[in-house]
Amino acid sequence: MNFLARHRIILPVVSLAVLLAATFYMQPRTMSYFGLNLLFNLAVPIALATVAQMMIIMVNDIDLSLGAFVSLAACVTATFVNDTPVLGLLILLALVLSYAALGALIHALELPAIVVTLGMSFVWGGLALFILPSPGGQSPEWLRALMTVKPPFAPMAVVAAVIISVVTHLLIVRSGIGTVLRGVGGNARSVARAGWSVIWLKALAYGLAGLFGVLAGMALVGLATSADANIALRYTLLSIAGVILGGGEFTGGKVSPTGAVIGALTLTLAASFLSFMRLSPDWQIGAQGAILILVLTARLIFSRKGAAT
Amino acid sequence: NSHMAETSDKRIALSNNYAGNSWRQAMLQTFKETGEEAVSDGMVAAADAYTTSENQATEQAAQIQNMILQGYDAIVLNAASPTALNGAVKEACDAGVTVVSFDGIVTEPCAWRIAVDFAAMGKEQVDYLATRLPEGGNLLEIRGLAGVFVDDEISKGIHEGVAENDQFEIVGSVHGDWAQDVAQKAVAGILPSLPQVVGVVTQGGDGYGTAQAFKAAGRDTPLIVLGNRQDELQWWADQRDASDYETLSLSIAPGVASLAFWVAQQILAGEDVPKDLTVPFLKITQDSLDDALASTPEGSVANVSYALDDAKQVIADAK
Amino acid sequence: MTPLNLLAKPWIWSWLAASAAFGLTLGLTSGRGAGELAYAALSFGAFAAIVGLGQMLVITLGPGNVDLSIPATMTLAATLALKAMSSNPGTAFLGLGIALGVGVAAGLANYALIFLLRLPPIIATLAASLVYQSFAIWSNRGLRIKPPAGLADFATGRFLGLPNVAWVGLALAIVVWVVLERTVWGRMLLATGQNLRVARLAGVPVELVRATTYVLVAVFASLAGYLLASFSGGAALNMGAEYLLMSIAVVVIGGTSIAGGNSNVPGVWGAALFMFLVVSMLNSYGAGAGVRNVLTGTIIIAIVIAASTRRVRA
Amino acid sequence: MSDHENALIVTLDQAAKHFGRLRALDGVSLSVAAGDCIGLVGHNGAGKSTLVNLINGGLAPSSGTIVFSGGDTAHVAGVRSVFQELSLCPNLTVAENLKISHSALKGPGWRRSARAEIRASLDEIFPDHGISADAQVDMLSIAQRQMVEIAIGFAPRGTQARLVILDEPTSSLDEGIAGQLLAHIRRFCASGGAVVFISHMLGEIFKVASRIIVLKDGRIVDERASGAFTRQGLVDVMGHVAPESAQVAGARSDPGSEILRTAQGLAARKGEIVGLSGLAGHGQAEALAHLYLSRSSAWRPRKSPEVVFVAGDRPRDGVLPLWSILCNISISVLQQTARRGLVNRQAETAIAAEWKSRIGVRTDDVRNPILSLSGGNQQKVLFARALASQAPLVIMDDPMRGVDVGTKQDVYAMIRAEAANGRTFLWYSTETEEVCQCDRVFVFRNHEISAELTGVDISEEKILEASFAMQEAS
Ligand SMILES: Nc1ncnc2c1ncn2[C@@H]1O[C@H](COP(=O)(O)OP(=O)(O)OP(=O)(O)O)[C@@H](O)[C@H]1O
Ligand SMILES: Nc1ncnc2c1ncn2[C@@H]1O[C@H](COP(=O)(O)OP(=O)(O)OP(=O)(O)O)[C@@H](O)[C@H]1O
Ligand SMILES: [Mg+2]
Ligand SMILES: [Mg+2]
Repeated sequence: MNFLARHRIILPVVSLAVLLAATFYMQPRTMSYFGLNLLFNLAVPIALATVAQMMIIMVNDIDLSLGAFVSLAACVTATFVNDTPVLGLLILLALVLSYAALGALIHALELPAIVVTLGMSFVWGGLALFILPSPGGQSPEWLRALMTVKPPFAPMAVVAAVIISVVTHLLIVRSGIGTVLRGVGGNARSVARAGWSVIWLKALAYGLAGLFGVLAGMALVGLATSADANIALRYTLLSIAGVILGGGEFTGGKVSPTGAVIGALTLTLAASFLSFMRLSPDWQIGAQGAILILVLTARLIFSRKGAAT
Repeated sequence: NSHMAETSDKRIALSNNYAGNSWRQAMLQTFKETGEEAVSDGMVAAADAYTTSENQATEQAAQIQNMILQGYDAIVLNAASPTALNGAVKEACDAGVTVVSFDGIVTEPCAWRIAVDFAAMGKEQVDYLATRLPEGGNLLEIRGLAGVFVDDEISKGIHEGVAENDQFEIVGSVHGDWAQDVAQKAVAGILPSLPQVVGVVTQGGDGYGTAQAFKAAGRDTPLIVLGNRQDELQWWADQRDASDYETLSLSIAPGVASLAFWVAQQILAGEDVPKDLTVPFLKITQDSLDDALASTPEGSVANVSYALDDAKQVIADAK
Repeated sequence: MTPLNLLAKPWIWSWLAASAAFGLTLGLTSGRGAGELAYAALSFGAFAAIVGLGQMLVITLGPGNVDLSIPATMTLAATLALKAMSSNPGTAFLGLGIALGVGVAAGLANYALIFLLRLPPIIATLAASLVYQSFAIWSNRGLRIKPPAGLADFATGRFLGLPNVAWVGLALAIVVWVVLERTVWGRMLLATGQNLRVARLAGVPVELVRATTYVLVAVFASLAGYLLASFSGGAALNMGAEYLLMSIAVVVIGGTSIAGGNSNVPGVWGAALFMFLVVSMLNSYGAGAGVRNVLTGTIIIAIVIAASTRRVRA
Repeated sequence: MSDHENALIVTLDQAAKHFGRLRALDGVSLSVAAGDCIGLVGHNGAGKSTLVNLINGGLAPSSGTIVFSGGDTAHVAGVRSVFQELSLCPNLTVAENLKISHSALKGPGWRRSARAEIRASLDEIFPDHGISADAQVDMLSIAQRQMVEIAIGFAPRGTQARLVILDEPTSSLDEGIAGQLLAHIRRFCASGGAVVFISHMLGEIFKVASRIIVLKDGRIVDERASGAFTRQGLVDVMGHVAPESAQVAGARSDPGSEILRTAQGLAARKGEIVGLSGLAGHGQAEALAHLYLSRSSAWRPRKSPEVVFVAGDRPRDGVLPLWSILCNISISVLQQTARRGLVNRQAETAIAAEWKSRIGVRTDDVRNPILSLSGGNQQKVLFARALASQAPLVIMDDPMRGVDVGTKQDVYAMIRAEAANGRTFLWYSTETEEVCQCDRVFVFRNHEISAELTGVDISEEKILEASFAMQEAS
């Protein structure tokens, strides 16, 4: 057993550090309280969405509806939560519960999650269009204040990333229930044999995903000040890429919450890095693909080297 | 020019959210040409274009934040959302960056807006149909991308127009996403269940596909209001030559990016510019069709490029 | 085969749903326009079916295998093909050759990322698709070049009352069906999809199977792109966008198991027709975008539930 | 039975389990009391695993009753199971796996208690196990995983285990470790625990069981104190007529030319049966996998393969779960019989039918799904797959896991016959008895060959000596 295989988190950390160093070099202005905040504040909702996706991947499923769901949560936040907070929060709670119910349904009927969530992406998107047929709404004041707060020492984005990763690490890696949830991804049958109700566990995992999805939507509205029905659609693929960049695997319950947060930061940073490189607009899109490939390849080379030693 | 010296060290960036259609490509091209010329003339130090990979506000917000970090003096912005970028735009303003939005404008008060009255564009289509088809009839509405501001505005204008001209009724409405193939598919799907349609109101980029769908279904071609794409104009010219087909084509010119560029330059030069400017949309009629077609590259969009003087004129008009 | 047996076939549900959508749409006009609607469904369903067949082969390779670069491959192939033909008569086959060449290259590139860099296919094809998109932009700057007239006539024409593109889609479906049911390669694909390690240890050349599958899906996508651009009068940079979710949806609604090792050709066509007809139906009933999306999603889930619970009981 | 009436743990009354038409278990009455150590034997597919699943609540009986005296469910009554197929969560650590089965372990610091508990249990059953409580399970060898699973079965987990059911627990263990387990079982029963022990290795059954129950075709056909059985008697009751010794005697004809020699030193001649031995997890499986992978291609399809593989770990390496028995067999001969890339369905059916009867797969139709077969019968299908091809070299990675005595004899004979026809076998086995039948044996230690034995040198003592030579030398 090699060191890197044991500590899967090292490679994501190293990729992020290298990319950050390169960014500092390209654009020294980023190396400041203000710069770091601008660089990373939009990574906060992505990190939350990535954690949400991780909860689903943890139980061997995949969620193709997450982007639409975060958009819906954002629309609810920018409208109901702002106008009638109690009703708004109740709706958000209902969204979380419906995610949990979805998990239970997928397990009980043995449905392929990828298909159900594909269908749900239409449903969430349609509901978001009901609420906001055209962009609008407004972020609740407290939320805007929270997302633009200026804590001492480190900018909000960094503090938030640390808090998210510590909380989810405690929840998923350290706690007993988190261990059982990961066990569902590793071998659901043996978890069931040990007397756990897998249907409840799946509902819990999906419910947690729903919770983090809602938080992502709220954080997004706090930053963007308003919402629209398409605001977070790209979070679906981004969150999947983030989980993988963070050292997670699609099957077997091998996920790392800290890695997921780091993966989300890496993806955000990669886009900024490219923009600092001032490529021709033709190639800006392609370069994002290239950098994704590069970061993952670096991971491969390191893990090969690690295995060789 | 008295302002020249003052902006020669200024850097302007274009923040664009989408590059996937000919309109956006023409816009990028115009901006590039205008920018390169301005740089070589020493008017500004840099004019760089940036495009996000997906048409998403979140990605564009990050792009604007990066531009702040890169120290641009002004950002010319075609926004993915009128409101969702307000946070980032506010940050830019707070950092002393001038933000000029156009086409897809933002509502943040600190930014400038070069707006097209999209609702009027929708209404004008119905008004035109009313002159051509006085006894009215059934209309088919082709919409853009659901949930996007421009789609909603144009559609509002159209419905307003129909309310005023009650000889018309909208019997079907589909989303064509401003793309010929999507429009073609959507129209083909709804046509079988529709009664006879006399006119089609569109949003641009979808007229040709609509015409194709009518043809494939073996129906008479109704009066389709077009959207300035070269293939639409070409089709129109062919129809005109074959059967005296007559219609109207209107859309915002991609060259508005160059107008926004010059407005930004003027603001940087210290000119007092009102926050809200308007540009007329580019209208092509039966008479101007041949000229428009001749000046539009194949596969592109009818365009006009704006010079510094045009910008000064627009500013003066708004004062 | 008894009707009950038929219900146990996972593909039947997509056909039932398609028929229901067809019937409901025509209910509005009391039957008028049936031919028109069927013709439109076959035309547009063909593109979804062609990309769906490719996606089905990849999904059959087992969990985690999926090609997200289908839209970009379609666009790139169509763009380059139309540029090469530049509306000149008699260049249809040149264009076809270029499109298929793009498909082979994209497929090989995707597989190289998966095999050499060991990237999960979802990530590899996603990243590669961004690069293809850039190529398409760079090569043609979004200009819409018309297909040669002969090619456009073929793509929009009909033969024996059915659209030509539907004939192409049907022919491909039959070929894929025969390959899966009767050929050694098909068996090897199904074995690989059930368990790659087992297949390798049973002597299956698994990497060859995977490579050919990834090339096939890209070739199917590029063919669909070529036909679609010819059909709709030119390539557009965003022309493939809706085929990302569509290709996955038609595969799974069609009854192919997402767990791999099992595929379902007739279902792909049924689902392709359904995906077109359900939108037509909702548009015809005047549903707004919100209602349309919610109902489409609900119906997809309902079909999947119906198909899978039947299978369990049977 | 009345003497320990008070200490009854579970009682089955006419319990039956039907899968469709198949009567996997056909009315079984049985009771287990504290202190019992029951050996459960039967041919492959006799219903042993099904019986276990009924007792532990994994399956509901089709008819009949199951009553626990210590609570409503198996769980509450202190009934634990160690399953035939490994059932740990590979992504979790050893201690975390204990937590899965021990839901009372909660609150901060649960990890420390879990570590201590599993460590204590491992230490007690397998002294010198060398397994860290923080090791992730997928980093462990299959033998170590089996040990962890057994240790979890016996761990206190809040209550105390009253009955532990072990379904072929020794199938991946070498003899030394299996011995430790047997010793622990005896201690456990002596201290008032009960054990149901399933194994195809009758020697083990005789070593631990106080009572032996024989299952045949879903029914109990015999039940006696273990002293009342002889080995041969037991085999007879199980329904197989097998020779007393596993040895298949027969003078070997001249060895053929050498057809294999690896860098590691593994060598084989044409027509030879070469055994790989040593303690489990010392590189035998790796050497075989490596050899197979290097002699077959992941890129080039081949009409007739040079080498075929018989897997021991069926779900991981052998079974194609969605397919019928027929397709599972024919996959190795497809390319050989194909015409212009098309599957030759006649040839395929003929080959499957031939091998079904030759190797005795218990099914009425080869078109049934392979998962309808019991573990041992699935294993026969894998043999059929390999032997049906014409590959000159057959690699077997501990292929007799879970195969019953009678079938083993049939397979031994078949291997002998094939070898006489010029095929070469490389055979890794955790059972020394099997290895002793080979023409030549390589003993592995620490991923290297520590001894090559031929002829009369092949004996249990010599193999053990080579397996442990390091320790003795030091
Ligand atoms: N889930 C199932 N569905 C259908 N048949 C089953 C199922 N599980 C077991 N069987 C059948 O029940 C019979 C008994 O199987 P069981 O696994 O109990 O045998 P066993 O005695 O444990 O055999 P082995 O020694 O090979 O493990 C077999 O014929 C098997 O094919
Ligand atoms: N299909 C395959 N593809 C790639 N590698 C394989 C394949 N099959 C086996 N291997 C390799 O061969 C090795 C042997 O497998 P196995 O998991 O049985 O090891 P083990 O049980 O730890 O072996 P040992 O008992 O020899 O220590 C594995 O480490 C794996 O890397
Ligand atoms: Mg068994
Ligand atoms: Mg081993």
